[in-house]
Amino acid sequence: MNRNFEQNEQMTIQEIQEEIVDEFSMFDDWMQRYEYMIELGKSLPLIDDQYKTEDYIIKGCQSKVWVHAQMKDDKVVFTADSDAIITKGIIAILIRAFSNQKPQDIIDADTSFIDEIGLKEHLSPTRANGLVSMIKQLKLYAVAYQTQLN
Amino acid sequence: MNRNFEQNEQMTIQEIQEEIVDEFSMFDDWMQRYEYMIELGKSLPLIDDQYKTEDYIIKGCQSKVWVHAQMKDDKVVFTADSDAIITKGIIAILIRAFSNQKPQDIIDADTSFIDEIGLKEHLSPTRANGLVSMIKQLKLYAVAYQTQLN
Amino acid sequence: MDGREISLQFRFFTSFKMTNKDTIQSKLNIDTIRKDFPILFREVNGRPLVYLDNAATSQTPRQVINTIVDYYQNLNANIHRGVHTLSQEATDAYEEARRKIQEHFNIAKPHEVIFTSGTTHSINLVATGFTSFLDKDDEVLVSAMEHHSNIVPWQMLCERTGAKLKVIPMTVDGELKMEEYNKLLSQKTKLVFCNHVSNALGTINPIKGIIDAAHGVGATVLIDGAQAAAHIKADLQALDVDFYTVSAHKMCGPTGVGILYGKEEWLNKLPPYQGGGEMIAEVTFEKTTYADLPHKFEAGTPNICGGIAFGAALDYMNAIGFDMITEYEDELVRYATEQLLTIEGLKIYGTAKHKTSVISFNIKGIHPYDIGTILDKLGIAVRTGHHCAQPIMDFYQIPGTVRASFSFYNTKEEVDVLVEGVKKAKSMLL
Amino acid sequence: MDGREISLQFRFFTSFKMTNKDTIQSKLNIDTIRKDFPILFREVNGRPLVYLDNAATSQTPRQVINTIVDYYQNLNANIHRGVHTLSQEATDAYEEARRKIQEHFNIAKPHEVIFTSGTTHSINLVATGFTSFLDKDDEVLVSAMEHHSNIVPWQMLCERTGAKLKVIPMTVDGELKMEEYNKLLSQKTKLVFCNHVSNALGTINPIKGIIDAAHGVGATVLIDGAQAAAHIKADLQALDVDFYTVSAHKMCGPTGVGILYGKEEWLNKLPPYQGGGEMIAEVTFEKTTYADLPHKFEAGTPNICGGIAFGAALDYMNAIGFDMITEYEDELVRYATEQLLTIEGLKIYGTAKHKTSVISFNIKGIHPYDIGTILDKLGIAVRTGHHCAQPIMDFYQIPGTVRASFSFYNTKEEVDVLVEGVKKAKSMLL
Ligand SMILES: Cc1ncc(COP(=O)(O)O)c(C=O)c1O
Ligand SMILES: Cc1ncc(COP(=O)(O)O)c(C=O)c1O
Repeated sequence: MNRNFEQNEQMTIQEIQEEIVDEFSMFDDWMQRYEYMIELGKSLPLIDDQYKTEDYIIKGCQSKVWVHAQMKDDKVVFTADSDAIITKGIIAILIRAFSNQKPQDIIDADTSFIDEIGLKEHLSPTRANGLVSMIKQLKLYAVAYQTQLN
Repeated sequence: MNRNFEQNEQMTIQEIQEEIVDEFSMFDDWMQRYEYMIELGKSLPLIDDQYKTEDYIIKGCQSKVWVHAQMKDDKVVFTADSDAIITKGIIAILIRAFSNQKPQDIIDADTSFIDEIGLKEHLSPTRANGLVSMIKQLKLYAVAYQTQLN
Repeated sequence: MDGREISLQFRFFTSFKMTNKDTIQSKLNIDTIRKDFPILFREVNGRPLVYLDNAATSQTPRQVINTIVDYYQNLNANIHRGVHTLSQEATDAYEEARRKIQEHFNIAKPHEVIFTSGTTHSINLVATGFTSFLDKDDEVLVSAMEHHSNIVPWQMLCERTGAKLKVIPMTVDGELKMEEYNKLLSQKTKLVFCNHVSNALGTINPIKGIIDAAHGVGATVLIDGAQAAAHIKADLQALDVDFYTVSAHKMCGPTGVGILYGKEEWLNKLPPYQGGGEMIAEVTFEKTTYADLPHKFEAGTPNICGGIAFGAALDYMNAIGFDMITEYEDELVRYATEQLLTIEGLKIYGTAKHKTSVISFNIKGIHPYDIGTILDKLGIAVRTGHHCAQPIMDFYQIPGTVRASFSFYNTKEEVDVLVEGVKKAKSMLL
Repeated sequence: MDGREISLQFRFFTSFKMTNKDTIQSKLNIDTIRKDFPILFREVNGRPLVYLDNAATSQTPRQVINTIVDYYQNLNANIHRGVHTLSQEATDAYEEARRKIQEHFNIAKPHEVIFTSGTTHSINLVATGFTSFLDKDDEVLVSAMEHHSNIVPWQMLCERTGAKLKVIPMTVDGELKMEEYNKLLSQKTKLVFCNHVSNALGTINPIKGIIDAAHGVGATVLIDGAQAAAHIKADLQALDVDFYTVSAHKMCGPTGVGILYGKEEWLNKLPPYQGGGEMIAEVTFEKTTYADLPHKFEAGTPNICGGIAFGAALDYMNAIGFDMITEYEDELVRYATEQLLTIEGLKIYGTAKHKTSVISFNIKGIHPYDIGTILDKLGIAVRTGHHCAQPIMDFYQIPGTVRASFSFYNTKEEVDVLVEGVKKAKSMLL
């Protein structure tokens, strides 16, 4: 699966999202989708332990999620971790789509693919898993770097 | 109507209550009953103005009701007033039954005749007219005098 | 009769747009509306109920009742932090209600809407929160026509802090004396509180002017919207008010829920009111950190069903339209005023130029309680007494009034029943 | 299996009366009971709902829903002081509910029942009221297993007064260390607060002993009955407790209402909490005198419908009978415990000798959130997280637990679904 995280240096966010939607469309039921998501979680580019602190935690999740971002050339590279494996799968999917992309592209990105891969139930802002907070946080990093670039 | 207040020196509470029930039973509808009650209110033995103070007010009424009691020989004599005429009618009926009676008889008196004369709606302890508070107050006076007697 | 011929008697409806009564009644389709309110078909003492106690609490349409039933049959769960579907659906519905309230009152941010158990709770939250912001040289101004809920909490605040409570006086018509108000305002004024509509008199207070003048001296303003909200759709951003309070039960919603609107900066400044679940971010026995808005002020399990049903009540009223509601209610009150004043000895308290939905009156020589009792016998529900506004009664030196208060589901025919009832009561009682 | 052969595993049910499971289930007629709860027939994610989040909020029987509908269709009016029939009928119904609560908890006087919006409100009322009764040399004791609602208000009180908060420690089984408690008690102890049942662990605390020992040093005791009330019928006079709190939504009642029980002498001593309508006897701008109990603590329009529906919920539960409920729920929990413990790596938190209706657990190596999410997919509603009892999680050094909590309308079959679900989750997540 690590393949995906390397490959997407060449692909646009849109293309990666389509790829993810394709992959998930192979599954018939939620169980397979969740198992695949958990699988993806295991391939998440892990955050360096030094960043697993309060400062890097995303609020609004029942489980802990840490995200770190840095600029490499003109692209934002994300790493993350979570103490819950489903949450890890969710953030892995987001990072696969958003990491190694230009800040402005991240800011502009649509996230409706989440719905298409059958994770719609995670999309409400009131959800305890914090998917919406995660997207917000990733985009905030992008905004911060975009501001530096301007 | 004053007749009633004089007469009852000879009658028991029970007898007076029956007399009142008889009188009210002549009426076909609430309107006549209320008109008669208002009439009775006008014949109420009025409280001396010096007692129309906070000390003599009965709580729990939307209108003001003052009641005064004193012992004459071995009987309790009540006087009262109210700024609302229906309330005055209600207290007049009570006083007609209870005034000029021995404390113990007042304490022991049943008050279900109120129901029989069609004033049932006033009998709940939560009612704003304070009928229940009035009965309580009259009986409290009787208790106080009875204690003196013992 | 035509709009330009409004007689002196109705001068307090200068802003009234005159339309043919039947047209309004049919524009609103009152018959259809009334069918939404099952209770209106009840009998009281053998007569059809005529419910004219809307200022105390409004009636509840079946759409709201159905929302409640649906909640308990399909959605009931504790909200926030729950992972399971029921909890998430209940949370969504509750937060959607908050959003509806935000939209209705044109509030900038959803978390500026704090759910409370009602106006009284909302006001106490603010009054308690201000304890550390006031000292004995400060002054707080209260209008002369407040409900006890908007007096007592501030008296308690003044007792705690030593600040001084000053009263903005009113005229015999029941209008605030704005020149006096402007004179009372000074650098010492820290808080001003006033209702939007007086529940005892029906006066619509000039709150925009009150707010702007207060802000001119740096004072904070709380407007008690409890009585206004069923009749006037307030635009809280346009008003620039600091705090605004509403009770759902007065606007077709359920009992036990209301809101406090507060500007974000104020809500951030105020300390939490109650401690408990939801309102904290982190708890140890040594230290507790508080959660973000709105949770900081929403300790414990809230009235979840109540909040959701409040949203349904707003939907219901907005589907009818507040313009229509206001126009129709004004018409009803004008008609009722006209008819009541034909009764000799009847005096109306509260004759402000701008008023809404409330007629407080007495008949010379008769106690209001007596009139209320006879009207009840006739199936007519009005309120009698001081209406939790004793200072107003003291002002007029009366023990209380009879108050008929109207809603959009009342009719001209009900006004006629009221007027006949008052006449009957007068003939019995005088 | 026979009562005298209870294995070690179930030693925490010493008081458990062993009966044939099917007999109990049929004694209670669970099928009939379940039909009273429309929500139990809902589907979640395509599966029949298995609702095991009863400790967060219980479900509502149609008898209670019907009471609510009936209220809004026939009775809705503002209460107290109203002369008209509707208001008087609503007042009677509300006061009748107070009387039912009084009777249920064997309370001496109806006005010792204060209606609140729930336990959190009740506790804050007391904690705020005690501000002037404490000073910096005083101590207050809190158990180690409290809900945030029974911690934060007292922390705030201690901050205001300088009094010291001390913690009654617990064992790994989740039992309070009573010897430590007795050592902590001294003449300095002014207040002790503890829950009757822990919502996170299910422990039934020995509150009679706690109360008596506290009274021995002259301390006042508040028992948080929020979690107990659905399972245990407390006799408050026999307990001689000073304050007791309940939330209706945890015992088949509606959201947004609860009670504070207080001994009359305490309620008379405590200052009013909120200012507003109802709670005053006389208001002028200079001075306000407060009304008698219970009104002194019931400012503003209460949750009238909620209070009445709370009464209906008590009627419903009492018709089934608390003895039956307790016996059946104990049986369910015993069975669930037994079955869950067959899963390798599953650990239960809270293994006190006396416990009720709650099983908190984790599986080694799996985050509770993950288990909760998978269970939800299977239609099973459990709660995950710290259950508003972070200090307990800190004690066990875990981020949270999965909590399955039971009610009398749950079945053995639902327990089986839960156990299968946990196994499935484990296989997916490990
Ligand atoms: C033990 C305990 N105390 C207090 C509370 C708070 O109750 P409420 O949220 O109804 O105010 C709860 C509810 O979760 C509880 O379980
Ligand atoms: C103007 C005004 N303020 C405050 C209140 C109190 O509202 P509640 O009783 O819903 O807290 C009322 C209700 O009577 C009111 O009319």
